[in-house]
Amino acid sequence: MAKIVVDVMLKPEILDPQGVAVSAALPRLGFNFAKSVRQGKRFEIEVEGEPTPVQLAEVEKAAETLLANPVIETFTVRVEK
Amino acid sequence: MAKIVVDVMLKPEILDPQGVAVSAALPRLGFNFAKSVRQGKRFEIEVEGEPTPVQLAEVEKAAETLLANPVIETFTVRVEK
Amino acid sequence: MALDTVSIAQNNPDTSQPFAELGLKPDEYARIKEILGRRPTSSELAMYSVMWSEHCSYKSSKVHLKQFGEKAVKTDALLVGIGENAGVVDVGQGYAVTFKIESHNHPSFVEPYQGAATGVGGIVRDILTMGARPIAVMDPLRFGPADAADTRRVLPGIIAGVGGYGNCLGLPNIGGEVVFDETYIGNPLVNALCVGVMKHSDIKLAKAAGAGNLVVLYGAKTGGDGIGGVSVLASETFESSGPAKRPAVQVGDPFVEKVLIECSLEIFAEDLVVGIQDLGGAGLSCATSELASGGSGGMKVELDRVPLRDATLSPEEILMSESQERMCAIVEPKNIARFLEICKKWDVTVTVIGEVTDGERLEITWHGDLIVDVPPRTVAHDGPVYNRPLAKPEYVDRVNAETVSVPRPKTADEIKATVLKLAATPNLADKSWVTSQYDRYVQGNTIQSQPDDSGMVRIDEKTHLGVAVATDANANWSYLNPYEGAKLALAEAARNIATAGAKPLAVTNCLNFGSPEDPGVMWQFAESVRGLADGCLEMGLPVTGGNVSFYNQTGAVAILPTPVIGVLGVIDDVRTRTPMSFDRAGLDLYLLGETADDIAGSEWAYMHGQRGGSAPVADLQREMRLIELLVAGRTSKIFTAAHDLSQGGLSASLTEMVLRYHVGADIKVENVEIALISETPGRVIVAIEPVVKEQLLALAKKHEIVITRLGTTGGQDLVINGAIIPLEELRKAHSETFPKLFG
Amino acid sequence: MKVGVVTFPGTLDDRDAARAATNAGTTSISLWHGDADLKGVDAVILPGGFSYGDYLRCGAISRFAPVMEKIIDAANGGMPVLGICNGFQVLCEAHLLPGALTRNHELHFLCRDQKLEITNNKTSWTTSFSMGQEVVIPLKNGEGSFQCDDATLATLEGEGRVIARYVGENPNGSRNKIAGITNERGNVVGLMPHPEHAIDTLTGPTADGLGFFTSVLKALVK
Ligand SMILES: Nc1ncnc2c1ncn2[C@@H]1O[C@H](COP(=O)(O)OP(=O)(O)O)[C@@H](O)[C@H]1O
Ligand SMILES: [Mg+2]
Repeated sequence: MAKIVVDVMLKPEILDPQGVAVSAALPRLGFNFAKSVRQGKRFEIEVEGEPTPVQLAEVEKAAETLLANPVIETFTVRVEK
Repeated sequence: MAKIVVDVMLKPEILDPQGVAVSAALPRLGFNFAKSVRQGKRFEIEVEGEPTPVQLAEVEKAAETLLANPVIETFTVRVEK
Repeated sequence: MALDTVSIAQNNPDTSQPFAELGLKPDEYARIKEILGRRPTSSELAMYSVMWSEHCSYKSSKVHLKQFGEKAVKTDALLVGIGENAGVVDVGQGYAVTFKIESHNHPSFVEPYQGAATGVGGIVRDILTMGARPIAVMDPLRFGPADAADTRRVLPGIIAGVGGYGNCLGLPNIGGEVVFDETYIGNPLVNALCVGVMKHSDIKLAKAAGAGNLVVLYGAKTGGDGIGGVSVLASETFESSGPAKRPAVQVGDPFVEKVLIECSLEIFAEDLVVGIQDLGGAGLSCATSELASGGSGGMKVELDRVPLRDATLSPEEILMSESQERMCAIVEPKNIARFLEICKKWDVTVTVIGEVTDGERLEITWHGDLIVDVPPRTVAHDGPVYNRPLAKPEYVDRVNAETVSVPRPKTADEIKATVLKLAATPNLADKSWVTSQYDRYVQGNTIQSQPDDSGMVRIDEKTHLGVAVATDANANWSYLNPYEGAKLALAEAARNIATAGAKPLAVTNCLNFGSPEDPGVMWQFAESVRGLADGCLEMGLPVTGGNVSFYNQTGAVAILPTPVIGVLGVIDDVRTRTPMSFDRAGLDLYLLGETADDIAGSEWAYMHGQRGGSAPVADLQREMRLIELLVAGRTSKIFTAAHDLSQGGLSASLTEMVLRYHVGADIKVENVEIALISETPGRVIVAIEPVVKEQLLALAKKHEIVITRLGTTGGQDLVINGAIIPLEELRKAHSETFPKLFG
Repeated sequence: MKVGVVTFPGTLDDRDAARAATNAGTTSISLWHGDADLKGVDAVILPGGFSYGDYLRCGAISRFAPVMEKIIDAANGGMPVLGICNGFQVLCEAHLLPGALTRNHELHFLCRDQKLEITNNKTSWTTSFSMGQEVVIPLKNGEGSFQCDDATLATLEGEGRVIARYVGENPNGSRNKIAGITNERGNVVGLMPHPEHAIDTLTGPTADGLGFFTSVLKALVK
């Protein structure tokens, strides 16, 4: 069994209110490492056996139509060990 | 400038209604690859220069206190190229 | 990156400019040159192009809309009329109420959630700008057929967006509409209405008076939202170093808006602003030019001071950006310290970006270089005005001549089947799948919300003064006869206020139409405006504001003409309102108003694919008598319940009444094949205790309203002429439709 | 008796909570998130809303507000604290109550009149009710599904610390239909539905919610 991960992030030019809220909260708690924070979604998809190229292409397709909203988001698909 | 990524997922024993909804929606759209889907959060944190071990420890701390709720979530911290 | 300044424009008069790509016609471009005595800088061109767009300048609609002022009755209740961000009416006890509808149709098609969310955000800022605390929202919506793929894509997102934004602002959602029709495929309509309340003395206007006063921008930072079009300019004029493609989508942050509201109200309470304007369509271009022209005209702005979310934005883009959750205030220097302090308390970003001058020009600089130097009136108010050709479309006479042929329920089985079918059809089905996603309780003053005829909120907790608002549009009737359609929508909205016993006071509207470049659409529009203006004149109600949305069109197919009319009413004591339904047995039911065979444009006809015949003719004198009767009946405590008849006729209204508190009724009507499904306007069902029968009959007589006894309340069935419909079965039919469609 | 009502940026039901507390006969005092000062109040309500937009997780950011340090100390010292909806989420994030509130299982914001059964009438906020009493008060939230691990659930149930349960269909997927819980001592209560919106039948479905506020008055005067 393998795990395919789809990461979905808002496009850089799109306002990310959640990321802004986290950026603002960190220094209030004494954490000063962040120049900026963006918050996105992570999908962990379990598939039977090793993912085939065909399967990965399907996942790409699903990411584009369901998991991400291409109007405002970008996504990446990868296999995680 | 480097990017630190914090992935936050619900613990396996905690109900994940979003993951369940995605699992159910995929086959309706003709996608049959998924055995199960879990949905979590991904934080992309930009930091100045190469992250130091001290900085990474700070991020761990921030993840534990703010970005994730250890009662229901687990997290991982890593540097992304 | 080269900056186009006023002196460059003067020295290089022949530089070619992408005015056509920005939507300007050659003669409009020529006029700008004439106004300025030179070619515009690229920043000026950007400003003029957005401010002279249909959306901001009302260039196709202005010549018609002016009837709302010309035909208006003079009323002392109107404190601020058309022309400001929203009109303001006096509701007594020192209170003033402001309300307005706006459309966010196209953005909601592109990105349903954000489009709808920012639609709510925008109208709320318009209301806030008047100095009012926003107290409620409503959302009249239109979609393609309920089972169409496009509807399944846009509807859930739009509902979630309306709820996501409104809920987070803490504004109760007290009403709206959900209507389906093929013509809205690809053109969903998202209209949002907001109501606000203030004391008379707190009214604020968009004007920048007093040389030396400061221009203050506060709220969210400026990003590249909603400037898709303007990036044409940036990329044509410069080698743009920013992201090549700017998003046309605006993303809202309701949390920032909530904080902005509280911060602004605290600023207003201390009387720290001279004038104020929200940033909506056309962003800073609109706010600066409108504020300046609302005052003496002079204003200097240092554009490079604007806090940016995206450092790569060009000055043109900053001027155009439609980033949400921003306000622009004019503040006297002596008050600025306190202003900044309140912003700090609420953690709101605030920047002084310029000052009012005693000149007559709006001057904008970028790091010291003059990039805009214009008379602000020419940007904000002197846009082009078109008297577009209009022609009665060919279809009108043709469809008016058609006879409607639909099944007519006569037997008990047919009656039952008809009632169940109407109860379940998406246009009439229970909307709680939608409304349960909206908070209706927040603020603790909601007296009525869905599924009541109107929304009602208390505005004073001691005196129990309240206001009621309803919106209506009957696009089927408007299609058959736009003049009557607008009047009928007005009458229906007013009636929906009056069933609760509130007195109609003022009107707002959102006119949703196809392309104004189509003479047929333009005729529909002109007829609708004429109908609404005549109707308001006859009913003595002022139009306090509104919004026009054109180009709701897919290819050659325009949406049905959809003038959404909002009516605001006042009620001196909300505790005495007449509820929409009865909660006990043993009451008598009466129908107020006469029933004719009005099937054309009805829901029953629509369900049978019929869109012909002639719309009813509005009888506004009768409507006004009915309204008076309803208000009088409330004050003399005659009614136990009152409910309006509209789409779906008697069948739909009875369904809604018996299901409201799960108490049945036994009804007998003559001519059931007409009575059950006809949509004759001007009718209301009332429930009374049998002992007040004579009072009711006297009241009806006094107001010359025909009254017919329908039956009595009680039991676990709705019984019509002996046809027994168990409430459980009726409820199932009524409530299953939405969950099944949208799950 | 003074009941403090906290306002965070994004709090929505603070005026409503204050109105309810006042109607029940207490004096309501407004507390600002940024002030580490409880102004001498005898009890505290954390009202509903979307504090800090409820971005990240509901209540996650607000629980670090200066006023919360004082509230945590006071709660540990026995002061009655009621968290409603967002306030319940804040109490869980602050570890004054166990478990967490997560997305409703239908994934929608849900506003409806909800029937509840009162299952513990011994806490500072529930003595006005009888055991097993059914009440109807509005539920309105997007993340109201109470979740915790099995051990915590067993403890809550075993110690009778579930104070209210949904009656009928589970509206949001909460474990064991839990609508509200209390701490061991019974002074800290978290409740997802909104009793402050059920204080009279003019503006709410019932007046059942008033009992929470009269209970605390009794707790304070005794
Ligand atoms: N259909 C209409 N009926 C009456 N007034 C209208 C209508 N459409 C627009 N207006 C008025 O024209 C003015 C400008 O409208 P608009 O540009 O939408 O204002 P804003 O930019 O503040 O939203 C407002 O006062 C508005 O109320
Ligand atoms: Mg405006």
